[in-house]
Amino acid sequence: MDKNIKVKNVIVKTAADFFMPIALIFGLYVILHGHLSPGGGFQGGVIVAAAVVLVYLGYGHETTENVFNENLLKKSETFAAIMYAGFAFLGIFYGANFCRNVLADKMGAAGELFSSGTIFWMNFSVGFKVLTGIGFLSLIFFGLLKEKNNESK
Amino acid sequence: MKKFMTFFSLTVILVTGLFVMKSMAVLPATYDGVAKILVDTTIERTRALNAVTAVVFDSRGYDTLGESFVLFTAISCSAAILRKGLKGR
Amino acid sequence: MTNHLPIIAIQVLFLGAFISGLVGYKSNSLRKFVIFLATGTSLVLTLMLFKPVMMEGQIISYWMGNWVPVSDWAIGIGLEVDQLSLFFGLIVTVTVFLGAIYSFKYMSKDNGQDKYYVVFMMLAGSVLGFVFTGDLFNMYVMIEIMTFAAVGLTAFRNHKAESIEAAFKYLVVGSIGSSLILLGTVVMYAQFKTLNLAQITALLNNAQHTPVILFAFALMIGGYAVKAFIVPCHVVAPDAYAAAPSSVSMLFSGIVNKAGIYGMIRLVFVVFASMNLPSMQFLLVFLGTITMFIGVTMALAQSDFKRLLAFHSISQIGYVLTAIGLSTILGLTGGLYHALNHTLFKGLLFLCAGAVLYSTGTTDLNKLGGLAKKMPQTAGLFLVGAFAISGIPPFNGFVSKWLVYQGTFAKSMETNNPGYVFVTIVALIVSVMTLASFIKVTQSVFFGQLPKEFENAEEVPLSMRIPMWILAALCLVAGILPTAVIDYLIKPAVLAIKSAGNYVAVMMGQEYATKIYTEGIAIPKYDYAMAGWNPTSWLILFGVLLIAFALVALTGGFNPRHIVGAENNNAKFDVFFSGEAAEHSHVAGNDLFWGLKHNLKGYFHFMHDVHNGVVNDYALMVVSTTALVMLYLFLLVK
Amino acid sequence: MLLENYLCSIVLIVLGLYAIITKKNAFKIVIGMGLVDYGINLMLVSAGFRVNGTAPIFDAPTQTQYFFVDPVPQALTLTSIVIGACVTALALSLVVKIKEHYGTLDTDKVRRLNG
Repeated sequence: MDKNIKVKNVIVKTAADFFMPIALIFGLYVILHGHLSPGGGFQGGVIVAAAVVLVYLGYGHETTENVFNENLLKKSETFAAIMYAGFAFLGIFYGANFCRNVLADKMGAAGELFSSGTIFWMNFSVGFKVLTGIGFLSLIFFGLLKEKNNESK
Repeated sequence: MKKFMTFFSLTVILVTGLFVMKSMAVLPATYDGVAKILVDTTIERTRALNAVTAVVFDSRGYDTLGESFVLFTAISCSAAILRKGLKGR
Repeated sequence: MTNHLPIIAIQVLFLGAFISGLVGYKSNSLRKFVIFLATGTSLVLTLMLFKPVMMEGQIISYWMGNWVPVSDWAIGIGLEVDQLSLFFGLIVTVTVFLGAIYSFKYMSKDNGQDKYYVVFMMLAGSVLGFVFTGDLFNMYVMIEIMTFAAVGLTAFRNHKAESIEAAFKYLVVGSIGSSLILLGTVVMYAQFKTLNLAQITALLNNAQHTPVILFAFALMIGGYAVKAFIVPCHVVAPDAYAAAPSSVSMLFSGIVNKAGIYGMIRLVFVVFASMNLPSMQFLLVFLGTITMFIGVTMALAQSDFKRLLAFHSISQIGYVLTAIGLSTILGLTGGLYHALNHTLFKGLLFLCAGAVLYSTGTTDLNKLGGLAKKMPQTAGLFLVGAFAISGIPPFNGFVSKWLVYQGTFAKSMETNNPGYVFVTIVALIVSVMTLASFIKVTQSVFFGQLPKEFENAEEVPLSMRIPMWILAALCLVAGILPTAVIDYLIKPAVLAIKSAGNYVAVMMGQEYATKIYTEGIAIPKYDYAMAGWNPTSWLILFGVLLIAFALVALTGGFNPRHIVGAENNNAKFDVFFSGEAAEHSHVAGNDLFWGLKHNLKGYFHFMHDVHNGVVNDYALMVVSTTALVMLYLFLLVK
Repeated sequence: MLLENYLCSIVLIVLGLYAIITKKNAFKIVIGMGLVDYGINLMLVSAGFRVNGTAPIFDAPTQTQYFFVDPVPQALTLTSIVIGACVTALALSLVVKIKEHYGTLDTDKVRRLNG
């Protein structure tokens, strides 16, 4: 496995360069339009997390480690989980029950981007959580590959 | 013995499963249960066009909360398992 | 405000996990403070539910996001805290609180503590969420978090190969169990188009018992049997209990397999109550009897402290299951009481094992010995736990075991079925064997010779002793005041089990319930009698005996040397092992029952072959159990 | 059409269980666990099927003529898929560690805990 990944390959690098912005933009689109079109936080988050894999494939271990900070990703994931629970707790603060969509009437009409109340924000926080979480998971597994490379050399 | 038990139990599950599935697989052409109420009130209650997202984040939002906690737990566990452990103890 | 308490109690635990994850890996004391605060808050919030639910008899229903039922269909997810849920919820929060306090010092030698506490709190929150929820799919999600967290904690000491191996086996077997539960849930949804437990209960009340329902029922029983470690599915439990850190083993025996038991009770007695299956109850009694017997005999053959305790844990779960399977008032009382007691004394015993591991670094019974001199408090507390689990009055094990014996015997009188008397006899034999194996442990860990390498073993720190003291005190309280415990904790829970109609009425509205239950909602009469058991007189008797013993000992009347005789120097009274005098060869604790093991070697070899450590065979056991339960239900239920 | 879905899901589940029980390679066991998950997901999606139903997404807020498939099982499937992915991730990290400690993935040799 370790021998097959040629990190300095020009074709892979160019392809990674080309596809990474697309993956980022498309993923963000899927996250933000979760309440209007097919998709949602989970799906979009995974698409964005693919960017981590693309960076790894194109540029190798050193660049990946420089670009992404493992601890920051982990803390962002935790923060996103708190954010989700916070939006769920909004219901209690507004005098209704947990998970109540209290903002539904206060935002735009149905069909607009900023509509559907906490669904939009929960979608966003889940997307954020998934992209950081899956990115962190990918980084852990890449770390294993790096150890293998060092041992075999 | 082991081989017998393997084939015996898998056959039991397969046969009863197929039997049950055959009686389950009726083609419903109408709504019943929760789905009709949910679909009819989606726009009014949640202002979301995507009914699946509305179900995921509003009426079953607590499940999704649990689901994201599953992901969090799995990632934390993976990080804990793959961390550099104590050596020689 | 009372309505919001359950959800806040659950979420506080989860938020504690996240905040302790945000604190980072540097500031340990801040993290401990956060954990202490979160578990403490959760305990207080659950205790605040005690008065309205247990004493005033309210059942709290809570619809997530105010999605109340529309035209008799439950749309959203509901929490429903009835007396049974709160009973298990109290067990969970108390165990978690004590386990967290114990972890503070116990885990201080390990690295990666930030990850430990995060996963620990996720485990705690998920089990609390599991027992409070009123939704079939939500039960699956919560039990899945629980399984993942338990696997992660089993593998936490990842420098040991055993931890990783145990975790892998647990994950494979546990995820088969979860898949079975999910499959059952899916089939139920396809059949009833709803996921709310109360509504399914109501719909099942008038439904025909089609093959689809039996299929779903068998799958879910199989899945929860894996989670509760009932015997053919128990094989991963000892591996996981022994490999995990002790504070986590306490959680495993205290709340993880209680979650499985809770799921089974909820399914068999509330959701599927209308089926009123005598054959299902017989199956539970049968499985429970096998569970307690195999658990205790395997425990006799063990040589590792924590592995032995793990097998005892399986055996005690067998008591709980047997008693619950009787489905009489007396049986259910005994079963729930034993579930409570099991949490208390098994938690205490695991914490003692952890204390031994903390100060000596090993749990191998053959290497340990004589620690009573070095760790007197741990030894005393261990004796309390050992007495409690063996059912010696005035500790709590006696009360619940007595109720189990009495329940099985009364059931046999009721049904004229001598099979239940056989169950009583097995329960008595198992109790004796439990005492025997604890004599072995006590002898080989705390008494006997002190090996050279443990000369400077010390008593564990105060923060580890406090949870042990609390658990020991609770053991004693539950033993001395059984009537109070039954009146305030067990009786409401048993009544909640027996009145499924009430469960529906609170959740779906009174009108809906009266429409389904046309004959009205019956709440059974509660009567139990604890024949011949009066705790205060037993206590006085023990006090008198103790004083008499002390008087005789003080006046010199009792001297063990006098029994041997005057010519005690004579070599013929010495004990020899293969030509060596006894004081030179340490009698290994493992050998104390070698005669029994030798005489029953066919049985023990067979059991050893069954627990062969190959994960495929363990998976096969789970699958064949499910298949057999399915076959049993399809053939015998009409 | 729908009957095949249900039957295939049961066959997939049984094949997954068969892989878990008979395959001696830890990695193949993980694949078997995945198969069981996919079978359940297939059944879950099929449970929400309605004849002539469309995807449960409104074209416009004012749409009055619609006939959707049941959205609830789709939401449950989403949860179930994520949980299946988590099982795989956790199991793979354990497999990596087993290889590190035991030097093999053969489950007949990974049996230090027995008896």
